[in-house]
Amino acid sequence: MNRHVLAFAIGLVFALVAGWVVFPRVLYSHQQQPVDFPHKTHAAKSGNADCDGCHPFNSDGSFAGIPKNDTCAACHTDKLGTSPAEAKLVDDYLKTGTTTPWLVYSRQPANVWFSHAVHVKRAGLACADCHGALGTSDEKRLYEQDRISGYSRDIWGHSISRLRRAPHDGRTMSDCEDCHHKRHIEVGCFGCHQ
Amino acid sequence: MSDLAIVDRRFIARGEERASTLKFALWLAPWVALLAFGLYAAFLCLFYGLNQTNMDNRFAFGLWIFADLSVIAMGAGAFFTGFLVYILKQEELKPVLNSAVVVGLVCYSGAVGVLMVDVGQPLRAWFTFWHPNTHSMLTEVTFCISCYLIVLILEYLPVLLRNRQLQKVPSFLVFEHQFHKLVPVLAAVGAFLSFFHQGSLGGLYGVLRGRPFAFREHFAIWPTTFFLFILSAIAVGPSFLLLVVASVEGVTGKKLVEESVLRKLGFISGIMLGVYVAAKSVDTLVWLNITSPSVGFAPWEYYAYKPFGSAILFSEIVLLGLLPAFLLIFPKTRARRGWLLFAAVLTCGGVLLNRFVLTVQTLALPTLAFDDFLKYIPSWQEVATFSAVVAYGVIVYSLSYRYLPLFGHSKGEDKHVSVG
Amino acid sequence: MKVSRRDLLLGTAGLTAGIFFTPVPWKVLDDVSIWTQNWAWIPQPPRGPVTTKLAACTLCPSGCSLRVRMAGGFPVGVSGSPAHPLTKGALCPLGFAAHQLNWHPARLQEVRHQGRAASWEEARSAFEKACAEGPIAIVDGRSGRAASIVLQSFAAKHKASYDALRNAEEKSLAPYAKWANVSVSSLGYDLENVRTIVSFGAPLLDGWGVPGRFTHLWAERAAGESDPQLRLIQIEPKLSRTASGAWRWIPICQGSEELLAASLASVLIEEHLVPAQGPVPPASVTDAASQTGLTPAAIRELARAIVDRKPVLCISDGESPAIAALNLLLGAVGTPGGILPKSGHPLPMPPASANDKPLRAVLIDSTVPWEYVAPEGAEAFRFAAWDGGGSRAEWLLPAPGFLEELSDLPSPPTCAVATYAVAPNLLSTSAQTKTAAEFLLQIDPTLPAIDQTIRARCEEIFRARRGTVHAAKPASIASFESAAKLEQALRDGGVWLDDPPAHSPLKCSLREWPGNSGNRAPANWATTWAQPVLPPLAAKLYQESSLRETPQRSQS
Amino acid sequence: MSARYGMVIDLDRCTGCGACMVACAAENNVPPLPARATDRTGLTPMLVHKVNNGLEGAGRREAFIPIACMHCANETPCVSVCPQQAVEVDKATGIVMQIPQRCLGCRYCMTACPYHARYFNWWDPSWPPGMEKTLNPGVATRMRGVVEKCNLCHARLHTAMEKAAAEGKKEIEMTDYIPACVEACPTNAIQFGDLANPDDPASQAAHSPETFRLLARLGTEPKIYYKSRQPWVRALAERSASGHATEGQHV
Repeated sequence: MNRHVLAFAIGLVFALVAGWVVFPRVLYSHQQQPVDFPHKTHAAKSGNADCDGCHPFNSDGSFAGIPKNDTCAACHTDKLGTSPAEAKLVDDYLKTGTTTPWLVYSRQPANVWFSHAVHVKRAGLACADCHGALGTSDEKRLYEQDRISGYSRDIWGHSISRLRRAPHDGRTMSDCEDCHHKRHIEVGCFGCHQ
Repeated sequence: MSDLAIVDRRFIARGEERASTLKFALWLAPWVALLAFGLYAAFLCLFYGLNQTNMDNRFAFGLWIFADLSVIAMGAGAFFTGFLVYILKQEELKPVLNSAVVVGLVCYSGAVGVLMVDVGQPLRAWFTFWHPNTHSMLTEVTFCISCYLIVLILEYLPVLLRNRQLQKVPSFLVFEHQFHKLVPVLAAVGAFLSFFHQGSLGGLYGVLRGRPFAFREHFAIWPTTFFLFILSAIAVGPSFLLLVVASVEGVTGKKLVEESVLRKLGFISGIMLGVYVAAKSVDTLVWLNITSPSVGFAPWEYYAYKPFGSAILFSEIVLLGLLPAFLLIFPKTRARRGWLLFAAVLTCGGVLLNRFVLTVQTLALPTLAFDDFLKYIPSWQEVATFSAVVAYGVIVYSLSYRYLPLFGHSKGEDKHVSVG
Repeated sequence: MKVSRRDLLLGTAGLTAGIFFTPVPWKVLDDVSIWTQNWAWIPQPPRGPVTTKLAACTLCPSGCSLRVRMAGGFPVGVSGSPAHPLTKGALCPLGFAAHQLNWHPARLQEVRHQGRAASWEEARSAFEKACAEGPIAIVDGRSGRAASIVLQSFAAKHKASYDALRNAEEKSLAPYAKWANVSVSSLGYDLENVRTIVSFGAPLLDGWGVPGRFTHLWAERAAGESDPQLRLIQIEPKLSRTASGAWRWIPICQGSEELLAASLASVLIEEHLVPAQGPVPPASVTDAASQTGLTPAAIRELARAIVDRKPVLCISDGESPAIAALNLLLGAVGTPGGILPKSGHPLPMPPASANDKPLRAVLIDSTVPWEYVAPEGAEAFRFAAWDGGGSRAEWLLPAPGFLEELSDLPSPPTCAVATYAVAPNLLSTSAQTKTAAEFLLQIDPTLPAIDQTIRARCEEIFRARRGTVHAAKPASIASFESAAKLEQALRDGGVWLDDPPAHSPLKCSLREWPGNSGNRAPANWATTWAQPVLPPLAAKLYQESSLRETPQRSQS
Repeated sequence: MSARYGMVIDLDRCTGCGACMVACAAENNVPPLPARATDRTGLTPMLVHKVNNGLEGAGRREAFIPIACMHCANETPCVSVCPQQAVEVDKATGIVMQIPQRCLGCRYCMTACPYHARYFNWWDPSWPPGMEKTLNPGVATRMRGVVEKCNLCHARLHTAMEKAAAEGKKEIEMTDYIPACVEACPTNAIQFGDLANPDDPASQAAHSPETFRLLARLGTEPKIYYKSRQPWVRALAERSASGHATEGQHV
């Protein structure tokens, strides 16, 4: 009888370990950004600490997102320093005129309509409210991509169980809903879908 | 072959004489072939999408939905017999209980299988459980059917465990024995769930206010078709079970149950059918004279298109309703096996016709003044997928009959007759 | 200790039980459904800001102004520009999906000779050889453009004949041009002032003339009215969409239009409904009745209805002298609400020179390849962006596609007031494509270059000091300080519209009543298409609705 | 802000040119389907029906009835039936919206719609090579096996909302939000506006006596209104029992 329990228990433990420890490692593929970009250093050196210095709104109210090469080229016409990252940026992208293939941590799928103008200009949210310390740290983050859904890991959030998450960890639909709910904002499906 | 035969023998209960392995294999072969063909068709639909079918934007539901509705009605025998035996204590129906369970299991699992091919995005079907729309009849159907399918599997389990080999495992034996206590509960739960999804399958169409041909007055939150479907399912269930048992007797050439059991089934079917026909007639009159005209649809328009003339309404209510009801209730006709089976066939036909009218004719009829009456012929992929369900049913039932004590052991150890 | 079968069994049971207490089944279930929402093989629209540019459509002579929405350097949406004085923002159904045409499967990607890939050099040497041997003809599918000047001057210099294709609308104006001895392109219909229009089968509500021009008038003055300000009488065998929208539809037998016109004329004269002038029509009401299928009474009644509200204008579908003669009789030529010459036409074009000698070769500059059939024995050099697969051509020469060519747009046919606009090239052309003009300019660099001509024309307009430039808001020519400024305004999508014509009467001399001209106009693209090069969406929608007779439909 | 967007379509002005259909398809990234697609398997969120008065000879007349989703305001038939809330009536705009990403493709809503204004993606969408560059940003393409329909060009509504937000306004300008079909109509037969706003011209037109709605007696309160001065057209659209059903209109 004990032996049976043992056999069962072994199977159980095996499953738990596989599910909680192995699975998350297998699920996500890891990629490096094409160029290491230290936000903090740039904020300090370029002298504009606010995000919209490099991530402005377009005239029509749409959000420019990640800067195009010319924004970088404004300072990095030629190598300013000796960092290999800068060298890569200047030689591989700015000089050749190929757009830098930045990986977007918080990229939403095509069926989602997210307006920065509505959230920043009307609702008055701060960038950090959703993007966290991204802009104020020099951390070189990996870009992790879900192998099945193809989403960035930031969408699901870093805790696989989605329990005990940092305030701005995770951008799933339910995260949007929670935030709207907290602020008593009612939007139907088309509030965020297209 | 020979050692296969030996294995085969090992699984057949002691003292049961069954057809030779070869004979059984020959019997299964065509059904297996049909099943394989059907699965191929289903694969085509899943891989290339529903453009493989002849359904279209106007005929959004086709053969499959009709089949599902009919099959599930036929499967109603399972819950109703269980209900009769365990709740209403109609002990003499016990012998057919196991085959009722098998029939039910086959019908429901088959229906769910077809449904998974029918929806365009089966991988998202679970959204219904995660974001259910409580106002939708389809939600009700989905929930009840999936729950009831589990109930059926639980009910089938003990029958399965009484297989000769499986019984060798002592813990199984214990389990099965303990399980008996649960059975009446399962029967009750099954009956409850079935009432709801049989009903909501009817509600599915009764709520379509955009389709005045199908729309019906509501009682509480349910349209009349909700109740009509329950009644018709209860009526047809026993008849179908009766036909199944009779045909098994025909195929195997054995007398499996007392004639009285079949008569009993027939009688119950007849009574329920009578009630159903009465209710259906009242409902039809209300619909023709009040419901439909009130939204600007003159009833005669529905029957202006051949071959869907008023004859269809007549045969649904009288020819395939009233008539079999009489044949089944009237003792003289019920006593004659021929009449009994004939009446059972008519009963099934009537319910099939009712499901057909509701699913197909509803969509064929125009709603806008400049619509026309639409035609739809299912593609071979649709037919094949559906026939796979039939084949699957035959195979499962044959195997169950061969290796499980569906009708109890011929040396009547009644106390062991398993549960429904 | 050895592991028994039962241990494995129980182990598996534990495994299965355990897995449900991990994220695996649930996360996978969720991710798989997300996967179905973002299938990699389903294209998604480009991201990034959308800008709106003004342009002009060059698919037909109407030259409608466009508002083009651009994203990532490509057009992602087309709509009409309300600034256009004639279309008022209207477009034909094709226009709304025209931005997809450049990726049409029928798009010509390379030079093709006898169906095989070839090079521009080969094409050029072959054409030069043909020129040397002669005689050759140059066929212009869109006369009056700056490019047309190139074609014409090449023809003039190399003793080739220049032949301008005319569409049905222009053909309907040809008789007056002949009688008054002016060019067809200098005539137009003054629809804005008509009160009764008698259309002999002209598809006025179905892509006739400039989109929006007549339909707007019809919608404002006629649609659904029992007694409309603008009476449209449609004389046509079948119930076309124009006939459905008409005030009255007169169904007559196929091909009896001109006889009916003649008999109407005779009724008008004998009942003194019009001042008797010009030649007397030979037709008698009775035999007209027998051939048209109308009763004599109906014809007389129709004649009275026509002159009930003046001014009245008859419009034929294609060239028809008899119907033109009826207009003369009705006094609809050279008067308001009739056929008017465009005043101060800024774009002098030498007249087309046709010759009837058997041709050695013909160069065709046409956006609709299946429209013109090259004469037998002549080597055809056909410039086209798409291969309609229609008619024979030894050489298929890939021309720029939609929004890929800098061109200019003379006044559209049927327009009574001169207009001028420039179609900018919003998209860069691929290396393979060349316009006919570029091709000829390479052979003979002394020919006038396109932008020179455009500049010259702008200067001409600027000098004439007439008309208004319709852009975001209209600006009179006087408000421009230089021709260059004017040119810039036009290049930015402005449309120049001349002032209303000072009605210089049109002198038409007609000796006898013209006979029945057998020539029928080509029916429009929608009803008869050989192999249409339509925007896939347009083709799709005509296939998926009962709106138009498509080849598949008309069979079924 | 609680708008009720709707349309008034003047059937007398409709020449059946089909511009609205093409413009709608282009705006909403509707794919060109395989040649097998018919008027019953196609994707035509805006569909112009050709109807006639049933007479022959000189008395015969034809008319065109553009049909898109009617955005029913009362007991919206498609909303209550959807098992997983892929359809809902937007509280802020009254738009009946279909979320393809939520849809499981059971097609129950299609059987529920009396106007046949819902369309199923029988095929995966595909475009000739390169043409996907011309897809309209702001409208996600759909995948096979889901239902789609007119959603009043909500992408244009989104753009208008973003513009308003950027300018610090709470309400959008109606001039910034015009559905593609309305914009495309060469005879201005379609009026679009906020039916809840009494000052809106479209609202005034809709509530004037000469308008009518298709199958009004079903009581679903469509927000697409029609008008015509021709009695036979009204009779058709209102589906009087005499119903001049047109034969050969699905030729």
